[in-house]
This record gives sequence, structure tokens and C-alpha cells, in this order.
Amino acid sequence: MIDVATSTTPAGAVSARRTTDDIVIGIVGSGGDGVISSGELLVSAAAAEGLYATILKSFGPQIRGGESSCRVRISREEALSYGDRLDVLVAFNWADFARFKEELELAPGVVVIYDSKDGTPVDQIPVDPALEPVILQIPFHELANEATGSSLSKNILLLGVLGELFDLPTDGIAEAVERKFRRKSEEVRAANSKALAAGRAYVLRELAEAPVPLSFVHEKGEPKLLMTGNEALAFGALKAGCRLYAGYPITPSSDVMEWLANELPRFGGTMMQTEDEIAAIGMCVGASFGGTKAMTSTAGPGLSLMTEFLGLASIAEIPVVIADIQRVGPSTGIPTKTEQCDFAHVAHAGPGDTPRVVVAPYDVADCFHMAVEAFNIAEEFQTPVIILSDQYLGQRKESVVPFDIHAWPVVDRLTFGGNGAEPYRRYRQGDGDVSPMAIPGQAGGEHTISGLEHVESGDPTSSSAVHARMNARRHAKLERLARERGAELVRTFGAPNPKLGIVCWGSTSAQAREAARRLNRAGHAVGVCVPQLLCPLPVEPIAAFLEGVERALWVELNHQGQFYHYARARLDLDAAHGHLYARSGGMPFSVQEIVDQVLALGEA
Amino acid sequence: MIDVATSTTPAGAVSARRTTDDIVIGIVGSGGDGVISSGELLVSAAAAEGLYATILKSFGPQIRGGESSCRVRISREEALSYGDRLDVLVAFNWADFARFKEELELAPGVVVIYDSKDGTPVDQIPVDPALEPVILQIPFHELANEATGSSLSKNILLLGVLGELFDLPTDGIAEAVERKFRRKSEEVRAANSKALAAGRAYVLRELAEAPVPLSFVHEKGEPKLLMTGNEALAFGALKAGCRLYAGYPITPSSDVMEWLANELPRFGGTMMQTEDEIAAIGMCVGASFGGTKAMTSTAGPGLSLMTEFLGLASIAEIPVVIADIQRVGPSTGIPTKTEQCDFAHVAHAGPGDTPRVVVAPYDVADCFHMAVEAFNIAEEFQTPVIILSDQYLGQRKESVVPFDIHAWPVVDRLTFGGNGAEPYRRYRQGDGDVSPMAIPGQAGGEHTISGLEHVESGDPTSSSAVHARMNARRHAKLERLARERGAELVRTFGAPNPKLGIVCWGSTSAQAREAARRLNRAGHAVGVCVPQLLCPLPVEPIAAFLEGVERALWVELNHQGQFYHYARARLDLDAAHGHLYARSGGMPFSVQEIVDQVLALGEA
Amino acid sequence: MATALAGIPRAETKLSAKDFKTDLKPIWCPGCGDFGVLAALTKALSEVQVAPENVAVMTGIGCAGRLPGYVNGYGFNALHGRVLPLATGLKLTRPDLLVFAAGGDGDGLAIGAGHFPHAARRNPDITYLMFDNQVYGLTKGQFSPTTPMGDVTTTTRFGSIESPVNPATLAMAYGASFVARAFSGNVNHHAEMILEAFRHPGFAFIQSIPPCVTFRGNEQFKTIRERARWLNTDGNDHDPSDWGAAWEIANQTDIYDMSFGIIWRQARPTYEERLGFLREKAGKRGPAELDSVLDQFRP
Amino acid sequence: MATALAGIPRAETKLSAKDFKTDLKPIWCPGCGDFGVLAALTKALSEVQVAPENVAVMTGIGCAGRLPGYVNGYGFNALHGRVLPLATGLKLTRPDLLVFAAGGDGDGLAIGAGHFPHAARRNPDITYLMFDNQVYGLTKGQFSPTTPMGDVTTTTRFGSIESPVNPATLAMAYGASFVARAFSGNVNHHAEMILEAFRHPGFAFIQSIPPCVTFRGNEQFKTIRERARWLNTDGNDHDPSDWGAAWEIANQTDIYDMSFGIIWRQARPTYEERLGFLREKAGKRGPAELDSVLDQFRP
Ligand SMILES: Cc1ncc(C[n+]2csc(CCOP(=O)(O)OP(=O)(O)O)c2C)c(N)n1
Ligand SMILES: Cc1ncc(C[n+]2csc(CCOP(=O)(O)OP(=O)(O)O)c2C)c(N)n1
Ligand code: SF4
Ligand code: SF4
Ligand SMILES: [Mg+2]
Ligand SMILES: [Mg+2]
Repeated sequence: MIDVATSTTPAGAVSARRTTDDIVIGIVGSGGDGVISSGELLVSAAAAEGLYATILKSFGPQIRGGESSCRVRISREEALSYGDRLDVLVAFNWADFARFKEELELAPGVVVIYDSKDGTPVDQIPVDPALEPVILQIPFHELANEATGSSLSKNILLLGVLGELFDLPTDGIAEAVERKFRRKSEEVRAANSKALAAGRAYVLRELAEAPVPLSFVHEKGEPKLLMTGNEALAFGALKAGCRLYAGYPITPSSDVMEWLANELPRFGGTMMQTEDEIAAIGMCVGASFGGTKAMTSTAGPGLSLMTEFLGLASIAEIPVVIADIQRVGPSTGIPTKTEQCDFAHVAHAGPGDTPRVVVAPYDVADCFHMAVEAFNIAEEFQTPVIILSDQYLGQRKESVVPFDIHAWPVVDRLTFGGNGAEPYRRYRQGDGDVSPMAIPGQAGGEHTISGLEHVESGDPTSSSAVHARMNARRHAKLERLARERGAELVRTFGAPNPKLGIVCWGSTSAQAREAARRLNRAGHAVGVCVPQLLCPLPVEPIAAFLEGVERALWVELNHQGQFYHYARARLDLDAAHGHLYARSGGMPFSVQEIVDQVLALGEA
Repeated sequence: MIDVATSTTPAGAVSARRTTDDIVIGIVGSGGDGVISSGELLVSAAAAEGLYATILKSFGPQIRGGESSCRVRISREEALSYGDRLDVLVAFNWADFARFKEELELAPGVVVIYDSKDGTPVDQIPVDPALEPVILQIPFHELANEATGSSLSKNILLLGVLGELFDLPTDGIAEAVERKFRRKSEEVRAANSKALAAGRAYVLRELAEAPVPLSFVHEKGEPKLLMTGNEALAFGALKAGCRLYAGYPITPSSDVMEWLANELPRFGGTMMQTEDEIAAIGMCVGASFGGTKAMTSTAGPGLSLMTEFLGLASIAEIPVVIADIQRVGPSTGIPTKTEQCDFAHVAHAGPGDTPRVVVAPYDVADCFHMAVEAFNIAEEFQTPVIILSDQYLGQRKESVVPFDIHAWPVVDRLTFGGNGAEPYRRYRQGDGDVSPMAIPGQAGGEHTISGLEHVESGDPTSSSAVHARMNARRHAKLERLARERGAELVRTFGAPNPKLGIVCWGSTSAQAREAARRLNRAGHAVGVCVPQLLCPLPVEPIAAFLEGVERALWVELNHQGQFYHYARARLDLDAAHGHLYARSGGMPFSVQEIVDQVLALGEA
Repeated sequence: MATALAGIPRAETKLSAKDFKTDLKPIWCPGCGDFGVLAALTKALSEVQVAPENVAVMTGIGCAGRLPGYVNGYGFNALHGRVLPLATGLKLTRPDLLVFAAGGDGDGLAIGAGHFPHAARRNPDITYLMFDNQVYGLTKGQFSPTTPMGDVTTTTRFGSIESPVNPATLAMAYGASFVARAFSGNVNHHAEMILEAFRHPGFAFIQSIPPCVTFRGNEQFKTIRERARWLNTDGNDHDPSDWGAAWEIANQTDIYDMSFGIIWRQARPTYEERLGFLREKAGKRGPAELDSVLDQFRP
Repeated sequence: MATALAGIPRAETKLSAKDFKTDLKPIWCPGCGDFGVLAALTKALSEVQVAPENVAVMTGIGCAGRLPGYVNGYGFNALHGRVLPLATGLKLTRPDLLVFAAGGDGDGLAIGAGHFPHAARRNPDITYLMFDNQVYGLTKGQFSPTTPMGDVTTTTRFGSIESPVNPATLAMAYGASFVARAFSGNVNHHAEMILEAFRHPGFAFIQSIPPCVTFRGNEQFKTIRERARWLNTDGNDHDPSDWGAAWEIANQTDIYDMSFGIIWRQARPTYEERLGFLREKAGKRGPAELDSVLDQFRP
């Protein structure tokens, strides 16, 4: 263990200062410590400098005053995942760290910084000595008090420390702080400057000789955007033309509605907080019947309640978009933690043969794209579309390469022109699997729809023959979607002619892609197949990927291997291509975990 | 076409009088015609005589005064299915027949009887002449008026006609009529006798020479019971110890609650009609938390609404039974018609990795057994159990060989004795996959449960490690169930060493078994595999059955082949054993339809 | 405050009640009270002179729920109990439509009970008509939330043991800004109630009594007709802006001892109006341009 | 008529409020009003002297929903909005338990709004306490059905445009046979209200005001305490059997201008009692024997 107590000279064997272009910093503290705010400022600084960055936050069950942590990764190359292990750990307090220990794995040689106020002796801190940590105690409280008259500024002071200690972009940090507080009083901004300066000064003064083995190297580049998956998704919906959002608060989806509450009204749209999730999707279906693009978002418990309306939208062929920001289930589960456990539900829920479409974005930027895509598919195919995101994807903030929002096409539904020549038939057979929709207000298009099986006009029937025909019509749409769009909605990453393949979906793609990157560099030909379209299953492109590899591993973050089973029922999977690595969520996969599984597969 | 107009002498080529021990009679009419009542009396007579009988009713969308039809099959051998084609058609009115034409296939040489009052000339009735029907016009209205002063008695008169014409047990019919009206006035009963006699007399007088090619032969046997699947299911629940039924009316499940409304109170139980299906299952979960066995029943739309509570019962490990009497879906679908289309939903609904058990009875008597079994499994495995019945199984009335209700074991949950030695832990790990439940009122067992992921005590946790362990615990129960009970809950029928196998479930088993019977007699070695336990899938016994056959056909009444896909994801199915015959519902399969498929498979 | 109907385009030619009927033959039981409601609705529609294409009739499920198929216009026979969210979603995105929501007593007071208070308090400019026949008709005769205590039905074989709820007092307690009661046996009066509801800016609730002749006996028509009191005729003076008096009338639960007419009426901004103010306020955030939205993601 | 608590076994030894607290440390925010409700509940429980094993505390989800974990007894922190069906199902199958149901304003008036009227009209002998903090606490500050119009929250950035509902008048309109209002800042009075609810035979509703210091500011405690009127003390005479007077008090919506105490109380048979009569009647059908049931299936 390398122990560098404050204001003592460096002790023990000092390892050489190592440069890196990829650093993972964890910060832990209690409510008042400003932990999250520090992390946010770090990624803001990084994104402004053109670096890639991502921040993942974690909270205890308390609403206020509880423990919280964040994990920041900054890198020159695309920061695909949250970064398995911390290069740097900042603990304002070890009691709080204990609550997150499971989530915060430390790298060997980790630099551990903690507040002297915590008082835990260096040799008693809960860090495995085998990691040979470099430990620094810093009197954050005192320093902050000295510099600004209040210990509240210690999280800003920390930024000064980190910048100086690890050669992070210190100007960028100062600018990020300035940006964030630009509307605050002169005093506040002055205090921040002082805190930053005090942090940097402390390092220069006391730790100049400290054996800190890490120096971050980088050049300035084009600034990146910074957004969470939920923001990207909400923005995508706005772009796609969504003008009614109706929803009911639920973790971790509420940010979607909170963002739209701000944005929709000035676009002439409405964000409606309804009495429950049944009403939420009901309002969307009502609005869509009237020709307005509508969306709701929710998580497991609310999703359950939307099941009946999902069936109605499906049989009545009404476009509607439902975003499911998955969390640990079943039932209330663990509201604040991630899991890919709703696939089986969204793929099958709804009594009867109920067609629906499921898409899954694979990173934060893709949340924007898949939201647009979801609306496009819903409109074109007149069907409910579910976007499967999750807490890890939805709530992490990530740098995004600026993109042209206008480049994305927006599709509108086929509507009925109403020439009056023949009576309007909502489900006319001659039209193929989709018929023009008559929208209220259109003369000559008057008709009644329902959740009942119907003849072409929309009127109810109890004929088995008609029912069979209508079932076929509704499912034909899905087959067509898979056929026409499947190839484009299955993405592949990694080595060009892989021998080993990973099949995964949604947020797990981040770590899978990084695992492939790591393995490719180590000389393994590993590819990743990421279907964005999950239901209907794009059988051909996935089969083609599988054919190209010798062995394939299916990876997903749920207990049962839900998507794997869905695919297995629809693909001819032999043993070599049907390896499953699935585990319960809470913590997302680490990159190393997937690397290990792939290596084991390679040796199998 | 053989036309035997009333009071004319037989015309054309008369085929020889054929004897049969299996007759299918369809009766069609309007609200006031008493069609259903005639059919019910026929099966009542048959069951009392020890014959097998079954009646399937069908109604138009009107609540009252609309068209209705019934199809009665009476046979010496077990009447497995509804009987594909009518040997006899009685139409009080051809307009009504038109509405049921799709459902009422006629056999060649069918005897068609219709009311002269309808007025349609013999050569214009909607019956295919190619069938060479024997057509009889009978002045039902007039005869009834003559005999009893009211045309309302024409449905009783019809029974006299049918009995005499086809050598049905006429005494039995008379007794059935007497039984049914035993609490009515002397006049009513006298009128009935007169109507019956008038019907018989008419046949003897006017149709003695008629070329009716059918004579039903039988001996008297031990009387059978007569019940519908829904009654059997409700009775099974009562037998299993169910003391709270909470439900919300819905076709075709309301009979379950209506039956229990009558029976539960005198057993100290309660039938509660709730404000909706959410409350229904909520009351059940609340009652079960208090140690009371509880059930709800519903159909697709209501089932959708129960999804959230299903998840809660699953994670909290609370026994509860949900009967789903399936009807045509998606959404409201066709409320009065049958389909096996909720499997995908009941197998997967519920966000998260949500374990649940699904069982499916295969005939009316089995509805009783599976209800008991469902409660037994729910109690032993502390899990929600879904019984998948359907309209065809639930609402058809069938003869049942009398059985000993006391022979069926009833299982109660493991409860906590409370020795106070250690604090009670609801989900104690050492107990294996099921722990004793402390029931309120038990001192020392106080604890709190929730839908949150929990540690052993039941208190919430957000630990990923604990979540993984608890997920494993909850799914281990299911694996054990399949292992321990799977063999016994997969039934096989038909030839002892079949070459061709049919795999089916639930109500379709009736026609599949009859198809096998027919094919076995024709020399084909066909067997039927009927899992009563659907989820968890009893992989071994099904695999064993499949191994024994050269080819297998999966048959189910839904568009997608829902169970087939579920099984395919869990079994290694090669092409020979993975033939699927699935079609949308409305009308159940006919026996011939399955026979044809099996023959085609044999030749494939 | 906006006038209801103001934003809804009118038909160019005068239409008759018949023009608002489709060719579909209602499959209600012969003599069912629902026929009278249909007649009243089509009459009222012809009187506001809105064109069929601007009418949306939305219902839950039940015998009552069959209504849209029989009315010439856009129709949605949706899910049991869910008509109000559906209608609200439509109206607030399409204020140019006349939105008429309807459903049974079971639909609105049992399974849909959770939506009623919220639709009422939000006050969207829709009419909500409850077919209160005190029974579940479509599912063949189970008791409903308004079935009198003690009544025997298919699910209360020994008599119901639950006190019924009262739709009109509930509507008032929920903040509905218009509450009326109508009887399907008096089509003219009923049509007038619907017309008044159309004219009322905001959530207008009508408790309609359409006897279920099949499950509640066919004496109801006659007896109600004999005993009904008609507000503001025959000396039954009533001021619908008087809460206390309105509550008392609303509180009548015995269908044979009931007053029909406008019970309660209050001027209060509609949801759509408030939405307008909100959008104005929100407009100050910046222009409705996607690029300016994108800017907020720049670090 | 039965007396509440009559059928519930009592503890042998006198227990204190502390005996009804578990070791779990509440994870409510420091200063949260919910602490006061917990204190009042445990006090009331110790006063009725029921044993913990005969107590069932059931809740929906929300900050309020965390209550069961902190009370010594059987607990069920169930689904958002579903506590009333759960509690009714338990009580009518286990009349020997003291069933205490609770949840937030969102829980009971938004997502659970459909169950409240039915629980109230059925009148099972349970207590239902609503933690009415006028906000969604657990999900971090969205507006609730009782949030005053105009208030800015995370989902009403431009101010709420919905008129709030009033839990106490709703309870009365639903037929609750006991309605009281309590303030978590006055633990003794609050405990008394709970105690009276326990003693009341039938559905007893308590609107409790436990300030959410995190999302509604921490002025509330002080201001309410200063301005609260306590019924039947300090000359605030009120007869809880007087509907009109009760309605007026119930109708107060401003938490800074409110009366606390028993608002409405009515003697009316409980659901369990009626169930008893029904079972007696049903007993006349025949003995409770399965074989006799089987007979009905003989042709
Ligand atoms: C979720 C759901 N549950 C149950 C049903 C069955 N159902 C259809 S209509 C109805 C009640 C009908 O009563 P009411 O609403 O009073 O209408 P009425 O038929 O009397 O006009 C029920 C229970 C359904 N369609 N959907
Ligand atoms: C079906 C469902 N939807 C949404 C949620 C998320 N949720 C949990 S508590 C809550 C509201 C909390 O507000 P309230 O009921 O007033 O309780 P409080 O936290 O204020 O005590 C919500 C929306 C959920 N758990 N389940
Ligand atoms: S059952 Fe009653 S409500 Fe339904 S159509 Fe018939 S009479 Fe009308
Ligand atoms: S958020 Fe509000 S209600 Fe929830 S614990 Fe904190 S103060 Fe209490
Ligand atoms: Mg009704
Ligand atoms: Mg609240």
C-alpha cells in the first residue's frame, strides 16, 4: 500500500508516473457534499474540450440527504461504457462508500483521495491493500472554509485538486464552473474561482512530490454535445413530431416527461401528467386517433398497466409510441437500478395474437435516433411501437458527436383523401397490410373503430374467417417490416470478418462493443451484432451474422435470457451459436466480464 | 336432394336406414324459440341414460331476442369433441341459420328439419344439394298451438319429434323435461307432456314412412354428471379450499363467479364482485397474505389489467390462482368465441424476470382437477398459478363420469410455527426455494413484505448480488416443479407406440384425441401428448414423447403458434418434430381438420 | 372565456337527426332505453348543426358502448372504463372537434371510476353521458355500482350488500362544471340536455336513465314517466348555480323519485384555455425551433 | 351493530408506543412530516392494546408507503394505488385483524382513485390514512391531485393548470362513515384521530397533513401549527353527525386555513356484518358439504 498522508513526504515505493488517455473517477459522498455536481462539471469540461465523457450516477433510497455517488469516465477515444474500474476514488466519507462498494470496483494502483475530516486512519480504510492503492488524505472541509468561508465549496475545490493532480483540462474545468454558475451572483462566482484555485494550490504546494501514477494527456477538439439517454429520447420524439406526451411519474423514466414538460408547449404541444399509466396511454391513443403523434414513457410497473391499451392500439391499428426505461424487476424491484428484464413482457404482453414492434437504442445518441425511428415505424405501419431503453442508458449522461437533426427523415401516416367515390373502409383488404387512415375532420371518412374484431369497414364481426384474415393482415405488417427494414436495423461492430460473435441489444451493447474493441486489439477477431429492431425479429441479418462466425455468445442483463429465448424460437441455433451469458441486473455488465466470457467461448 | 315435404309421401331415392351410436344435432332459432333449452334437455336425457353427451351453444351479439344455436352430440363412446358435422339440423328459421352457417357444417345425408312457418320453399333453403340432405318441413308453430294453446312449447314438441324420429331415449327425454320443470305449476307440466306427445304423434302419423336414414342405438348405463368447464373449475376451487373469490364480470368467465356467488357463502367464504380486475386480484392477494386461499377468473381484457399484481404476487411469493377463460383476441376481440390465444401473455406478461405457473385443463372434468392442482401448486410453491381454459372448454356442457371428490388431495402452504428462537425471515436462504410463511395473527412472525427486491427478512435492498440470489431462488422453484411434477402433468393418449405424435394443450386436446382415435382405428399409430403443465415447460416428458415418434405435429388454436414457440425455445426440435398447425380461433378445430393434418404429416 | 362550439366548424347545410344515424341496425334488446338516448343525441347533433366529420363519439364497453356505430361521425368504441382519457386526449389535441364521450354505469363508476374525477377537474370541453341503467347489461345482469342495495342479480343471489353510489353527486364533488339528468323516455327533453351540454364550455356530465328492459324489468319506463319531475317546468324551479339546491337534487338516488334537468352549472376556464395560457408562457423560453433546443445540450 | 375492535384479540401485557416500532431506521428526509404520522400511529396502537401479531399495516407506494417497515406488526408495502383492495381482501377474510391502510395523495387520489369510492361505500372495518402532502415525494416532486393550481413543480414548470381535488369531501361523497383530519405536527391529536378511527366500526378515513419538507418547503410545519383550528377545542364546536357542517369543514382546501378533528361520523353496518347476514341466508341452500354440491350436477 502506498500511503501519502497529507503534508508528509511521499513514502514507500513510488511507481513511475503513467500517462493515459482514458481515466475513470469515482466520487462518493452524502447529500450536501455536491458529489454529483462535481462529476457533472468534469464531463462538461471534457465535452467542451472535445473529449469523450460519460457520467453514471447512483443514489441511495433516501430522497434527500442520503448517500450518492458518481462515476466519470473521460477519454480521447469514444467512451463506450462506464469504465469497469476506478482509476481514482474520491470519498468524502467512508460510510457512504460502504453503501456503493458493490458498484465501485477499484483498479490496481487506484488513487484514493479522502477527506481528512472522515478521520478513518489510512490503514483502516475499506480498500484492498492488494490493489496497492495510492492514498491521499486532503482536508477538504478546512481548505474550502479557508478559501471561501464555507465548506459547501469543497466539491469545487475538489475539481481544482483533480485537474492539477491528473493533468485534466484545468481551463476547461474553470470554464465549466463559470458556465454553470453564470446566472449566479458575483460572490458565488468569485467563491468558485477561489475554491478552484485553492484546490490547485494545495496540490502544487503539498502534493507536488506525491507519487501519483497517472497523467491524462489530450488535445483540444471539436466540442461534443452532452445529454442523457432520456433527454435524447425525448428530443427525438419532439423531432419526430410528437405533440402529445402523456405520462405518469416513475423512476427512471420521469426525466423524459420532465424534459418534454419544458419543451412541448412552445411547439404547440402538450405534456400531460395523467392520473395513472392507463390514462396516459389512453390519452395517447385518443390523440393519435385524432391524427396527433403521441408518446408515453414509463418503467415496469406502469408498463404492466398499459397492457390493455397496447392490445387496443394493436387491433385497431393506431400508431402510438411507448418508451420503457427498464429498471430491476419483477414488480417494484429496484427502482433506481438497471436491468434488461422487460423484453419478455414487451414482446408478448397482451392476450390474443397481438402484433407490436419493439426497438432498442444502443447508446445515448441512438436514443434520439430510435425515438424518431419508433415514430416513423408507428406511423408507417399503424402499430404500437415500444422503445426499450433502461436506467443505465436513460440516466447516464454521455458525450455525443454533434449531429444534424434535420438529416433524419420523418415519416407521416398514410391518410385518406376522401374522394367520396366509395364508402371509406378503414381496413380495406385491397390496400395490402396497411390502409389509409381517415382522420376526424375529414368528410367522407366517418367510421367507427373498436377493440372488437372487425370487417373491412371497422364494424364488429364474429366471423372466424374474417378474424383469421384480419389476424393475417396485422401480422403481415410485421413480416414486411422485418423484411424491408431488418437489414438496416441490425448493426454490426468490431472486426470485419469475426470468428467469434457477440449478439446483444440495448444498453449492453456499450460494454460488448468495448469488449470487442479490447479483444480486437489483442488480436481476437470478435464482432458484435446489435439488433435495434427486436420484434419482429430480423431473422435474416442475424442469421447471416451467425453464419459468419464460428461461435456466438448472446449477452443480456436479465436472469432468464429473455431475448435469447425469443430468438431461439425463431432461428435455427446450433450449440456453437447458442451460448448464453445472462445474469440479473442492478449493476450493468463490466467490459471485463464480457471479455472473459468471449475468451472462454473462444477456448470452448 | 331428398325432399320429404310434410304430409307428402317420401320421394326420390331412399337410402337404407342406418344405425349409429353417435349423433350430432344442431338447432337454430331466435330468442323466443327455446333452442338452447331443447338442447340442454337432450343432453340431460342422455346423461341420465348413461350416455355421453356434450352441448356447445352459440349466440349472436344481441343480449336478448337475438339468434342462438346449439349443437348436441350424444354417443355411446366418450364424446370427446363437439362433433364436426351435423347429422341433423333443426332450423326454426333460415335467417338465423345464415348467421351460424360458418359454424354449422353439415354431414352428407344430413336430416334437415325446419319450421313450415319459415315459408322458404324446400328448393331454396341454404343447404348444399350435393350433401343429399333429407329435408322435412314440420309445422311446429301450428302443432304446438294445437297441443298446448301456445307456440312457445314448440321446443318441447321438437324433442318429441327428435326422440321418435331418431330412436333417441324417449323416456329419458320425458323424464328430463319433467325434472327441469318439477317446480313449475301442474299446468306447465301437463302442457309439456302434451307437447312431447304431440311431437311423437306427428312423427308416427306423418313421417312413419319418411326416409330418415338414422337410428340411434344404445343401452342404458350408469348416469353421468353434467357440467360445464366453468362449473367444474369453480367446483374444483371450492374443493381445493378457496374461500375468497373476487372478480369482475366478463364473457366467457362470468359463470365462474356466478356459480361461486351461490356456493361460497354457505361455506363461510365470500364472492366479491369488485370495481375492476385490478381490485379483484388485489383482494385475492390481500386475502392470501392473510392465509386464505383465493382465486379470481377473467378473460383477455381483464387479464391485461392483472399484470401488475401478478408481478407482485410473484416477487412476494404469495399463492394466488387466476383462471383465464380465453376468448378471441387481441383486445376485445370476439367475446363469445373461443381461441387459445392468451398463452404468450400468461407465459411472459410482467416486466422483470417474473416466475409464474401455467396449467391447462384438457376437458371438462379436468377443469375440476386442474383447479385443485392449481391451488395445490400455488400453495406448495408460493406462486401465482394461472389456469388456461377457454370459451369452448368453459362454456360447453359435457357428461362427466362420476368421480370421487374426496380422492383428490388438497395441499396447504408451509406455515411458520414461530418458536421464537430466531427472528422470522420470510425468505430465509437455508430453506431452499420456499420458506415457511408467517400468517398474520402468528406471534413472532411479524414482518413486512413488498414488491421491492428484498433481503431474507423481507426488507428492501438495492444490492445486485442479493437480487441475483433472489431471482435464482424464485426460478429454482419452477425448475423443481417441472422436475418433480412434470412427468405426471404431461398426459399421453392414443396408440401405445405411436409413430406420429400430436402435441397440443387445453381444449384442443378434445379434437386431437378424437382424431387419434379415428386414425388409430384406421390403422395409423398416432399418439397425443397433452401437457397440463405449460409453464414451467416439462421438458423431459415432452422430449421423451417426441423421441418416441418419427414426426410430430403441434396443434393450437391461435395465429402465431404461441405455445409451439415457447417450447421451441426450450427444446431441441428438429424439422421432423417441429411441424406446426396453428390457426386463428373463433371456431374450434374440427376433428377432420386435425386428421387431415396428421395424414399429410405422415406422408410428408 | 371561450364559448363552447365556437371553434368547431359548422355544417354548410342543415342536417336532420336522421342524417346523424348510420345504416347499422342497433342490436340492443327490443325496447331498450338506449334507443331513446341515440334518438336524443342525433337530434341534438342536428340542432348544433355541426358536420358529421367534426363529431367524435367515443365510448367504453357495454350495451351503451355500442353507440358510436349508430351515429354518423367518427366513432371509437374503446375499452371498458377508459373513455375519458381517450376523449380528453382527443379533445386537447383537436379542439376543433365536438367530442362526445359515453358509457355505462359500470363503465364509468366501477372500472373507470379513477378517471372520472380527473376528467371533471381538468374541465376539457367535452360532454360525458353516462347510461345509468343500474346494471351490467352487456355481460348479462350483474349488479353495478348504482344497483340499489338488496337487489338480486346474477352475482348477488342473496341480495346486494353494497350501498350504491350516486353519479350526479360524484360529478359535483369532482368539480364537473355542468351536471344534468335526463330520461331516455323523454327524447325531446333528453336532446335538450345534450344540447345544453354541447353549449357548455367545459366538462358537461349527463346522468341519463335508459331502462334496461331485459335485466331491470320493463316497468321502469312507465313508472319513471309517471313520476318524473322536470326541473324548471311545472313549478319545479331550480337555479343551477345554487350549489346547495343542486346537491340536494343530485342526491336523489331512487329512479322513481327523481328530478330531471340541469342540476348544476358553473363558469370555469376549460383545460384547453388554460393550456393556451401555458403555451404562451412557455413561448417565452424561445422559438419553436429544434436547433435552439439542441443548443441546450452544448456543454 | 358490532363494535370495532371487538373481534380483535388484545395484547396480554400493556405495550408502549416504542414496542410498535421496528429497528429499521426510517429513510425519510430529515424533518419529513411522515415521522409524526409514524409516532401517532404507534401511540394509537399502544393505546388500543392490540398485540403486534394482530396488526396489519398495508400501504401503496410512495414515501408514505414506507410506513409498514417501521411498524412492529405484519406489513405489506404493495403496489402504487392498490392498498384498498388489498386491505379489504384481508379484512373480510380475517376480521380478527386490525387492518390499517395508508398511502400518499398520489397513491389514493390519482392512480388509486378508482378504489377509494368502492372501499368507502362497502364500509369494511378498516382505517385508511392518506398522507396528503400535496406532492409526489418519492418520485421527486411532481404535482399531485391535491397540489394547488398554479404551483410550479418538476412536471408543471409553467404552473399547474388543474384544480386540485379535496380528499375529505371525496370521502364524504363516497359514503365513508368516518372522516377526520389530522396534522403530523401535533402527534397527540393525530394519535387521537387514529384511535377514534380504530374505534369506529366501518371505513374510517383520515386526511393527514405531513409536510414534505423537501419538495414543499419547510415553512409548512410552522405556519400550519400557527393557524390550525382544532375541532371541539377552543370553541370550535362541531357535531360530526351534521352533514352540512361536516361538508363545509371538509371542503377546506388551503392547508393554512384548515380545521383538524373528526369531521364526519355515521353509524352504518360494516361490510363484514352484512356478509354475516348473507351467509346466514345462503346457509338455507343446504349444508356446507361438497357432496351435496356435487348433486346439482346430476342430470
Ligand atoms: C377489462 C374488462 N373487463 C370486463 C369487461 C366485460 N364487460 C363488458 S361491458 C361490462 C359492463 C357493462 O355494464 P355497464 O358499463 O353498466 O354498461 P351497460 O351494458 O349496462 O350499458 C363488462 C363488465 C370488459 N370488456 N373489459
Ligand atoms: C404503477 C406505478 N406507477 C408509478 C410508480 C412510481 N411512483 C412511486 S410513488 C409515486 C407517487 C408518490 O406520491 P404520493 O402517493 O403522494 O406519495 P408520497 O411519496 O408523496 O408520500 C409514484 C408516481 C409506481 N411505483 N407504480
Ligand atoms: S341488456 Fe339491457 S341495456 Fe343491454 S340492450 Fe338489452 S335492455 Fe338494453
Ligand atoms: S420527499 Fe418529502 S415526503 Fe418524501 S421523505 Fe422527503 S420530505 Fe418526506
Ligand atoms: Mg349499465
Ligand atoms: Mg404525496
